[in-house]
Amino acid sequence: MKMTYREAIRQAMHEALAADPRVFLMGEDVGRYGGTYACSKGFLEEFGPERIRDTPLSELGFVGAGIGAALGGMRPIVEVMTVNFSLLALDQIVNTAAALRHMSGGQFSVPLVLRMATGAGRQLAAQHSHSLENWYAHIPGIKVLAPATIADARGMLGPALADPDPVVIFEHAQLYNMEGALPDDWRCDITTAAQRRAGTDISLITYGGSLPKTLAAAEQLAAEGIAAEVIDLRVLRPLDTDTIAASLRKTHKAVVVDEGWKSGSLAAEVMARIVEDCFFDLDAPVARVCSEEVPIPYAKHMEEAALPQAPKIVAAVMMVLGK
Amino acid sequence: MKMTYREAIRQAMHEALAADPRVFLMGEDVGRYGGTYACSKGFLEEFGPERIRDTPLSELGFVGAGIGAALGGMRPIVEVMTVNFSLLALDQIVNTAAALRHMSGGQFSVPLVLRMATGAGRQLAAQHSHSLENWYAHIPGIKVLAPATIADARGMLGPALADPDPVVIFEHAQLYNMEGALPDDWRCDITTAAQRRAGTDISLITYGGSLPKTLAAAEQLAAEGIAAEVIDLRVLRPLDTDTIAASLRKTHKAVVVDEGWKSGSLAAEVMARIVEDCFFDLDAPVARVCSEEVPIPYAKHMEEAALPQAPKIVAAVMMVLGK
Amino acid sequence: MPVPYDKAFAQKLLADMLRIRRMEEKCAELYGAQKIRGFLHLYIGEEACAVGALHALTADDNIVATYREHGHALVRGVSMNAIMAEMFGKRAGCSRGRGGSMHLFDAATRFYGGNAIVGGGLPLAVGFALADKLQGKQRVTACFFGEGAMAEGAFHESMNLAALWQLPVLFCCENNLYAMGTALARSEAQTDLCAKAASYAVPTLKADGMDIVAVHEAMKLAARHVRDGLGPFFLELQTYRFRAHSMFDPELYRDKAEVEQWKQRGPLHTFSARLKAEGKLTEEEFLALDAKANAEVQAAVDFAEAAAWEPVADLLKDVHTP
Amino acid sequence: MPVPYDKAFAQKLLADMLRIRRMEEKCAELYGAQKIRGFLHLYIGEEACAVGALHALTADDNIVATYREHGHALVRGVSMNAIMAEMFGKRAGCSRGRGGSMHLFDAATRFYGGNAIVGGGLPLAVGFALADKLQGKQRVTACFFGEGAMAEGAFHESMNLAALWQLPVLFCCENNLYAMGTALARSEAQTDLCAKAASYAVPTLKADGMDIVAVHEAMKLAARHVRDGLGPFFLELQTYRFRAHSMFDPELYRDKAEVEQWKQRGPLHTFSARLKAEGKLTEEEFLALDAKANAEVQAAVDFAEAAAWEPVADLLKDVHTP
Ligand SMILES: Cc1ncc(C[n+]2csc(CCOP(=O)(O)OP(=O)(O)O)c2C)c(N)n1
Ligand SMILES: Cc1ncc(C[n+]2csc(CCOP(=O)(O)OP(=O)(O)O)c2C)c(N)n1
Ligand SMILES: [Mg+2]
Ligand SMILES: [Mg+2]
Repeated sequence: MKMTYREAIRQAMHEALAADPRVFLMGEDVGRYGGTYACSKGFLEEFGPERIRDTPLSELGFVGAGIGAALGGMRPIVEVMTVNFSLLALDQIVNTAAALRHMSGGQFSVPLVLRMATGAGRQLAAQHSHSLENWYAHIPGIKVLAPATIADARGMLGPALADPDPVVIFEHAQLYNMEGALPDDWRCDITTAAQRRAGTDISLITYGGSLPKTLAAAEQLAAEGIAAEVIDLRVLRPLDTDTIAASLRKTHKAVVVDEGWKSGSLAAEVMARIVEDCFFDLDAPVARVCSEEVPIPYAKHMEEAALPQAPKIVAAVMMVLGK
Repeated sequence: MKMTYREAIRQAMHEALAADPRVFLMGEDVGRYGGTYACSKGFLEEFGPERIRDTPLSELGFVGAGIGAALGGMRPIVEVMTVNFSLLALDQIVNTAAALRHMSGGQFSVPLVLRMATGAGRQLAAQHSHSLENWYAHIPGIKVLAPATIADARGMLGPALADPDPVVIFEHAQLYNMEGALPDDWRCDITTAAQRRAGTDISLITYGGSLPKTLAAAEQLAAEGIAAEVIDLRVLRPLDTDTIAASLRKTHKAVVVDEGWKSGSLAAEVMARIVEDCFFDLDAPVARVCSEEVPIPYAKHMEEAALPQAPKIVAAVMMVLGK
Repeated sequence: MPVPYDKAFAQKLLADMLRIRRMEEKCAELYGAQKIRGFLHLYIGEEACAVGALHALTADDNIVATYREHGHALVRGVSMNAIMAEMFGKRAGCSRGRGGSMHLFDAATRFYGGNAIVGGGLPLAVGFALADKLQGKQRVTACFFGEGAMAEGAFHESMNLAALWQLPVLFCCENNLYAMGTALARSEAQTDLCAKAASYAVPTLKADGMDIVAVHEAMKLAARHVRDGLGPFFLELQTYRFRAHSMFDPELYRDKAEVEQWKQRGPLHTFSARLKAEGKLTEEEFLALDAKANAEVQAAVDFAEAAAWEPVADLLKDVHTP
Repeated sequence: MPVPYDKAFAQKLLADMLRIRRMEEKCAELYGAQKIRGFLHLYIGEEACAVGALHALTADDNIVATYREHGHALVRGVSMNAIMAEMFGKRAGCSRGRGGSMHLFDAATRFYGGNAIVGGGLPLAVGFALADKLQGKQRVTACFFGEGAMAEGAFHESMNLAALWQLPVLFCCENNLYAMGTALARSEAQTDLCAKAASYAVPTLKADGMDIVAVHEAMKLAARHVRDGLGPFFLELQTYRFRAHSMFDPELYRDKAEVEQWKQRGPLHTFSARLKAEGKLTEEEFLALDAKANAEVQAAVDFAEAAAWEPVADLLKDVHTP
């Protein structure tokens, strides 16, 4: 069945809301507006305002309320419109959601799902284009997911809601309109990375909105006779180092692609894991393609220059291969 | 002259306040209380309540006000008691302080200095023990400093205030009571890393509160005939990759020590830089000693186990050296 | 009540509203043509607020606004050319193409954005006022924000700081009844925004934001209070946006009838009707003003079209001060 | 006004205040002896608040507190052994030694901490109440916080959410006049906290937090309102801490004389004097209660001393749910 990423997210939420009365959706404009990215269109009419709860502009407050509601027996899906606004809620996420179980000596779990759009590419400029996945991936006590395919958009929410601990789902804003076939076996785990393309010459490791660009680069490389393997991390915390290492043991070379700014990126963490686990398998330095270290500019050509793009990935591969 | 790290910070602020009427200090309990870490004791009496400004508990508000005051011609030193509470202010730091110059096309600079205590080790448990330096080091548009010596505590504030852009200074809470001699030449730059101990067998790269532990480890290693070089990053953004590379070209091996949680740590970034710049100089995989991936526990033995310690550093060195 | 202004000033107010309206109508068109991208938040319907308010300030005052700030920038004195070029993403834009519609900035007119985080401008305004107070300057910092922002913690902390320290901030809430699709009553337990603001021990005033005279008079009073060193002031302008929140908004949350009703009170036609009735405007004069606005818009579009792109090599420029 | 309680209940209130007082005096001593480390925020002087308030709630209600929560935990029913062991960092502690003084938690008594970020507990309380409302439970969630927290954005957002959604939250502000070294008048433009809270369209009440009868009666009223489904309530308890903010505080910001004046109104001696005057307490009974409290404290210390340390091998336990 063909559908958009948006529709896959919508179906996943619909299924959860229909199946479990403890599940409810809360966030800015999830109800009457239909969701900023239209992921909850029609839900208000179907599930009512108690379960499809429009919130005031109060990110800290309603994320914290989601944590409390989770502790109180519900299974909230809290939508923070975008990662940009989640900065206002980080205290509740880091200091309460992630820490509570541990600091209470294991008494309380926080079964909260936080969804947020992430990423740049739509000319929304410096304050609306962040990719802070690595900040979240740094926090013990939460799990961090990045669905990059229709199947993962459809499949990840279920296990996230079933998880007794907080799960953060990053939906890349440029993927919502992506269309593709939903496979029959869309059900998935939220623990492993996935090979999206097999190859033997080099491993391209990426996630989220950079997956389509990386696949495009792999396609171009194939035309030049280079067989790139593409690994989609899918789960950003905890990282599935085994899948990365297995790929590296085959290809002995890697380029990491990550829309985060280069310094302190998730790409750096992947490189560190490779150094720790596969140093002696490496035939060349691992390279990374990240965003340039600049607040994302508005102008289209400048924004494009700031972000990872297929040609940059191809160039990085060529450099690693010494071509 | 012998003095504490606290006293060095105090003298640096005192000098700045006395020298420049545009400088003022603002934060929770900087005035009547004398500063949470007593860094501004006596300032209120000397400089008055306009320039030593106690704020309400409003981290987002007063950090934002500091940005506005900087734009308005002042040179604010804003003290956010600890990095833990700075989570509440991140939006203003990331979306305004760091982005403003760029998103206004270069019209406005934000000459703001943000000081905050960081780190664990005093049994303050999960919500009061963060080391989020790498989050800050990820943000283009700001500079990030980590004074780890008496000289840097004394010397870094001046150039930070002279910098036209936002500078964040992390003072490790365990260092305030550290005593040492203030060298005559305490004036320093805020651009380079520093070699704190010369050695030829391995480079230990660290910063902030982990420096004393790393130096202790180097001392123990020396007793076993291993000459470890210790590099203090000092400046966490932008990283001085040259100094790191120069050390690696000599030692060919490295251990990075960082109190941040391992995944997504600044240590990962340092490892990535080493891979990018010195891959062919490496004789062994780079290792890292970071905090365990757990909210910091209260109990002393558990907290100690969670944090980097000299014996762990020594063990990591032995592993890298294959001993 | 007759319009208490002479013909010249009255027509100036009308002209500025027309300039905003025509500029934004063109922006909407250019958005369709993909000349302008990203988010575009139109101010159409709310023009009396920016025009009435900003004409009550002096050139030395500071302005802090939101992402719905084209009108404020223009009335403040940023050239339409520079605004349009900014929306095109050109180097000649007032933020050199780095900011776009949501981030208009202009040092020359003390126009400090262009802030796209809801509530994000408020702490900044407090800081400007603090700097002025510390430097003994008699300046007003006017901070514009929507009623939606009042639910944010940033509003609370900023109001308290300004009131506690008696800072010269003029908080100007443009209450257009919706925050995206969220009606005021679904975002605030206390929908009387002045009552809410008064709880910080700050004087408040409400004015009809569709009536430029009411706005201007209220703003004069508010600015005088602030400039006289009497501390912050909270002004609520009751207004309405005629268009969608942004170009992506399907407007499911409000009735067409409600929009039509508000359009009856549109600031342009009501004010020009009043001026005509009072003999301060003829139809010819109106048409001339409108033609002038349209010509300015066309010139701005031509300017923006012709303007150069910033070279990609400059990407990393202005992350730091050179 | 005579104490409106029978002898047994009156003595129970007194006994609980004594238990807190003696426990905390011992904690201060143990801090000096380095048995307890980290931050230790004593409640001494404020005991009437927790005791009066918590006795107005039922076992099914939720409690959310701050880092100054030893008293609340104890009165709520967490055993002194478990509290003391927690402060020692032992495995038998109510948070298994992971939390320490600032993070007492107890699922059995619905005691949800132990939150050390000022204002951090408030959104959580809103969430509990939301869950209860969604599940049709008639439960009160009582959230304790200091007056300093009221300057935080978290307070504002939480009050608004609770009021907007008419949630069963009882906001209980322990106004001890200082936030660390910052006096109320230097943190709030509006120092009448009830006036501030009322701006969210929430009913409010002030009570003398040094008078346990006043506290208990006010809390009963507040709890009834919330339990009856009439929405949130804001209760201000006017109190004072006799000790330093934490063990690091040199107390430069207040006069010794001020502290001495407040001590005159100390909840323990004023309440026991009242009971004695009314014939509800004899000196012998008082001494017996005190002895009992001291014995409980000694037993708790012995328990904590003897308790085992958690093995370091368990460090990573309970980061995630197994
Ligand atoms: C902190 C934050 N949260 C959410 C958004 C997304 N957003 C942009 S505008 C808006 C509505 C703001 O409404 P209001 O303050 O009333 O201003 P208006 O758009 O009506 O002028 C929202 C939710 C944002 N930009 N910032
Ligand atoms: C967000 C945050 N900022 C600062 C602190 C440091 N701090 C701990 S307690 C405190 C004072 C709080 O005062 P109040 O809310 O009145 O409670 P009290 O201590 O008087 O009971 C401060 C500033 C903190 N824990 N959290
Ligand atoms: Mg609005
Ligand atoms: Mg207090």
